[in-house]
Amino acid sequence: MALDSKSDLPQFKVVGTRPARPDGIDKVTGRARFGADMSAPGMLTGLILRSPHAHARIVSIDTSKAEALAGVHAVVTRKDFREITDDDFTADILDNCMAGAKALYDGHAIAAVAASSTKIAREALKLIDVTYEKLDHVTDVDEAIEDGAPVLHEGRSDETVPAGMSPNVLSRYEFGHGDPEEGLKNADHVVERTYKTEATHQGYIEPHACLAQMGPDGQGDLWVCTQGHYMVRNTCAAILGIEQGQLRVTASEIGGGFGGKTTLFLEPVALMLAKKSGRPVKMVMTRSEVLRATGPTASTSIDVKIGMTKDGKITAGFAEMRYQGGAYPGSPVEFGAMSAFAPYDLEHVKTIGWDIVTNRPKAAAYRAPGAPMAAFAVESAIDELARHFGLDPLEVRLKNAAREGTKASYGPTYPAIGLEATLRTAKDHPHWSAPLGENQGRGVACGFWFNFGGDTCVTLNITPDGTVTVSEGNPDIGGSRASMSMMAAEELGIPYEKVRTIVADTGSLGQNEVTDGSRVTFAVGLATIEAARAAKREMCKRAAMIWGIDEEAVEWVDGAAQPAGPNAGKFPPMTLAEIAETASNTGGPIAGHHEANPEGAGVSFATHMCDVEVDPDTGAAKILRYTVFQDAGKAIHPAYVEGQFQGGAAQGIGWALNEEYIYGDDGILQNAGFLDYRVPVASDLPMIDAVILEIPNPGHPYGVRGVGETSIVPPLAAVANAVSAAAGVRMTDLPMSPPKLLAALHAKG
Amino acid sequence: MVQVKIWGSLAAFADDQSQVEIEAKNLRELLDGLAAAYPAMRPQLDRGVSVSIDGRIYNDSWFTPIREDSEVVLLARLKGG
Amino acid sequence: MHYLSPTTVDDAVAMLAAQTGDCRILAGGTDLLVRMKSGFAEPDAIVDIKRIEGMRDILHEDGGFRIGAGVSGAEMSENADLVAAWPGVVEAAGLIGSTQIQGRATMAGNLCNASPAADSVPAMVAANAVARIAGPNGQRDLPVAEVPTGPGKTSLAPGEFVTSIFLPARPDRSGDAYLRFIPRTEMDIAVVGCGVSVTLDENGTCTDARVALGAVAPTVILVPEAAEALIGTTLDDAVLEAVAKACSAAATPISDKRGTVEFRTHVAGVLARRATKIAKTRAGGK
Amino acid sequence: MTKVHVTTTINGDPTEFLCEPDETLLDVLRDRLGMTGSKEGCGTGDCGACSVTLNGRLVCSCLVLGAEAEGQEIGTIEGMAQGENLHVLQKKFIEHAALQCGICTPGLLVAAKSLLEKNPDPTEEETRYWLAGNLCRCTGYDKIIRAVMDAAKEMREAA
Repeated sequence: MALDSKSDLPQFKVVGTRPARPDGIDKVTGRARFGADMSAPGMLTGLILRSPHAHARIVSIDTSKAEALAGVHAVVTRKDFREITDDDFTADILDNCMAGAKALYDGHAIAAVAASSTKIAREALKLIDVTYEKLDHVTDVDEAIEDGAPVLHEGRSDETVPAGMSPNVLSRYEFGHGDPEEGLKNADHVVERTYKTEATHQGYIEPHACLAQMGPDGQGDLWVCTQGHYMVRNTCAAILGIEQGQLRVTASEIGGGFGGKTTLFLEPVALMLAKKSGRPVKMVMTRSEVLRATGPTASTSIDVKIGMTKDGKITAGFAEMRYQGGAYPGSPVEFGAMSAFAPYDLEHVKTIGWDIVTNRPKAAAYRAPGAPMAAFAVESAIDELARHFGLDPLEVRLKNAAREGTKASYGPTYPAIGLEATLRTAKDHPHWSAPLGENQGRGVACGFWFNFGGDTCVTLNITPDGTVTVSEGNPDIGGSRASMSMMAAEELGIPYEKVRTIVADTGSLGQNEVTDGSRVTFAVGLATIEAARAAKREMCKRAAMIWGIDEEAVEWVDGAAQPAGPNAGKFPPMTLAEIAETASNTGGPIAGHHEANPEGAGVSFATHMCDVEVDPDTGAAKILRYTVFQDAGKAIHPAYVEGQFQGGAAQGIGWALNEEYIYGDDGILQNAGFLDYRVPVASDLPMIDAVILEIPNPGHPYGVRGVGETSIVPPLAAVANAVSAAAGVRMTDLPMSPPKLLAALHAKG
Repeated sequence: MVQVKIWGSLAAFADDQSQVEIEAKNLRELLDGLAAAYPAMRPQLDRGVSVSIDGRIYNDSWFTPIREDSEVVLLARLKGG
Repeated sequence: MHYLSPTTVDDAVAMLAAQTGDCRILAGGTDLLVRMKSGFAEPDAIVDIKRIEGMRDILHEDGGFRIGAGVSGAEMSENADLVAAWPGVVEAAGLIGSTQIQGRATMAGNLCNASPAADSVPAMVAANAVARIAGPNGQRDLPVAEVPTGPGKTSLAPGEFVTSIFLPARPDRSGDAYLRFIPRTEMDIAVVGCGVSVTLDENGTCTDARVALGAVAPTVILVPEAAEALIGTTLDDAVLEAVAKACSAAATPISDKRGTVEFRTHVAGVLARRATKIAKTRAGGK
Repeated sequence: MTKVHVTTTINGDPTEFLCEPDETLLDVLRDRLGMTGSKEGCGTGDCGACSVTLNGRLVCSCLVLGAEAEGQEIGTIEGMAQGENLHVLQKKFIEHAALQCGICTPGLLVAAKSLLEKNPDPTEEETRYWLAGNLCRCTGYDKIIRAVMDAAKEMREAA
């Protein structure tokens, strides 16, 4: 790429190529084992009874009839779990997995059974008598903070919430600098609007599943599809009051997560059923359970005020954002508030975020949690301002773009970043200048995500025949084993095919943070490189022993130890395989480890461009063309980087157009299935052009930034800006489903 | 002394200052120093924060060195999806 | 529960008569199995009619077509004669669900599921199709339009089931079309559906027309006002406008998770106009 | 309830099983026959992860009763490769990085194979519509469509 910054990074041999992934054959032949694909001798089926009410006090649960049914081996309710105080980090997680005093949303788990067949388990669920006292409910974020709104919890608001607000408001966040009111005075035009986004689900195709065993000695084994089996181990151990070392968790292949598998839903219940029954228990959610009781993301309501001069300079930005995170604290509003204006260099900027609870399932992380909705609001307003002045929306963004040295709206000063490169590349791309037809419109938008590191532990073993195995502790959600093998091969100077990477269970490695925050290629990659370096040092030492020279006088070049300095050329190089062959004679097996909490992940930016055609008679919007421009730092396996860009864009398009949680007046989710929860299908989308930019992250030896999350941040606004242009009416409410768009077209007249 | 920028809603718990001075050579001393100087900030510190030091974000590493002239910014604790 | 797989209509009728509990007919299964999975149906017996002789056949009869109750949409689309005569009906049946669903779903099943949004039903009603019904009192024929009586309800008596659908002979210069509106491009239930069938004379004047709407009332409805607007005209733009108006006027939809009253009412007219245009072209109209 | 005895052919292998009358073919494959390559993403025919062929026709095995398999021929992902030789589609999916998590992959491959048997030279639009019943949440479909089109080309050239 012409715009890539110069760097002193090594010339790569493996990194940047597109080899076959190590798990490829397993996955194209059906051999790969996912969460529901494991079974155990004597296994029982576990099922969960779920609340049919949006909000209800649980007066009593009578499980006696279910327990008496032949074939039922265990029934579990909340009273089987130990008391956990409210300030314990597991309190809400447990309450979400198994309701305590109240059912807080439609689908909330009330009780569970384990039986010898699915049929008997189903029968048993019907025999559980639950007496509910129905309570008023609220599912809309704005209604939840009104006076007199039904209250979910008393006394959960933290010290940041001013007195007198609804108890459903749990936290307040404020970020920014300068004085927006002052800045707005310098504007030639101010856009002030309220934007709304409906909740969406991560929509992974694999429902949650696990297989639990738990002995009376406190030892347990759990097979589970998760983004973080160490998190599963630690949290389950805390909930069940057992020691982490006694619970071995193995991550299955994972059929998508996108943040939705970063917490617990079934696992402590499965372990409790296994403990009570003394038998292995398998639990697999139905799609309806997945939609009713896991995920989703927050729904939001965001007020934005942005001022601009007629030449396109943003004079001030302000946003107040209300995110409902379901029935418990923890909507991602702080990330919305931090990221909303992150792409811009602003003198006056302020964001306020409110964390609000409603009678909906507890929000789970979803790809760049909190950021897409904020970007939708801000990028829509900037687009409207650019159009107001007749300015090129890319030029306006370039004029205000954050660069190295810009003080970010969330506080820090940016190091080298790639936003400007994405904007310039977008401007030069043929997509930007392609003609548009009738009823067609083009939109652009920018997006940002932080990325981060976290606890990471990698072991790299050299086998006696000179091949390499890498054990890492992060479930491979989109090709990361290939990336790890590539980085190990690069560092060791051996072919990619000589390295096999596996995801190890919790008994095999130290603590590993969840696969989230776009951290794996960055942090696990860094640890893999360091583990390879440790192995290289050891191999140089072994070669030095054989040659009878100082180990400092040996260096590693092209997959072999060779004498350096004064000894250069005295001995022929010893390859990795040759050193491995004699390892038993030179001190035993050779391995490299790296255990660290690598910090210093690089932030990443993207610009998206989208063409849409709107059918003025029906309000249907069709995506005609879509291009992603994103800074990857360094693309280890470019095909999987492109895949991340394309996948994020597709999810964002779904969020913009047709995906939504639809609640009835009764607080019951009306579209708990893939029929009416409408994720994009193949015929909905065009090819998604992915343009990778590489502005290296100085915090990683190969320059890697995270790539997985930023790609879902711009599409909501990019699509909305395109639809608004095509329809000639500004769309501020997502999704822009046909009835909504047609109503807007009719209102416009 | 290190200049620490704190986010808007936290200012209320630091005598309405958006920037405070803490004697700290590393991240652990910084967090301890903040809690000692501004006890009202403790609930948020207990819930967790991230800290940007010279443009790089740290979550946990106590012994990350901080220089007198480092740019230090408190952030809401990051997580991802 | 029991799975029964009769090979003759008489056996099937006898089996149905012998059942005391909830007994369901299994054709393509794409509705029944979904209901069972969701817990909305827990039948005591399932009678699979696909092994009954003739149920998988498409036969020429009296210049028209008799389509067995076990014939899938995909099988219909592979019958060139049928496609040539009734392209709208074939398309409607072929729109039901995904490729996978089209390999199983049948028109008879779609009809007896009695959803107001069933894709093939407006096309069948526009085609003036007739369902052949077998039961304890023998065999009877009933216009398709009279089979559904409300959401999930049919006029079939206990022990009766549909054995085939008859699509009548086509006069020269006839054409039909079915269009539906869905939010995505595939995989959705129709928010509005519209089937149109027209016959033109040598001058391009419409001599016969039927227009039916789906998902705008408790059952699929025939819109005689739309047909009246078409007959005697050359289906020019002003006539198409009148058809659209008639269809919007005939629509009495509800608002639900798939669409609003306003949306369905408006789009019923849009689809009627567009479908009529296609039907006209297929009939050779200019 | 009485179990049904079924004699059928799966991937060319004569197979017998007993199943409940209301048990789906998908459950039979996964739970009784250990063929877990077909996945359940929804159980209601909306995701295509359980795609198999029934007498050569593409269907969702979650919407077929096990009992219906009597005397029929079933094709699953497990029968796609011939011994150690992958089908062209399988190779192309790996080559084009047409999978990320891989849960939808078996269903997509079975569906794509069925498409190419019916239409060896599909357009992009035909491919997208044929595969519309196979949800993929990771890839945005781009690389999947490319892999199928490329496999079609290679198969045409080899034919």
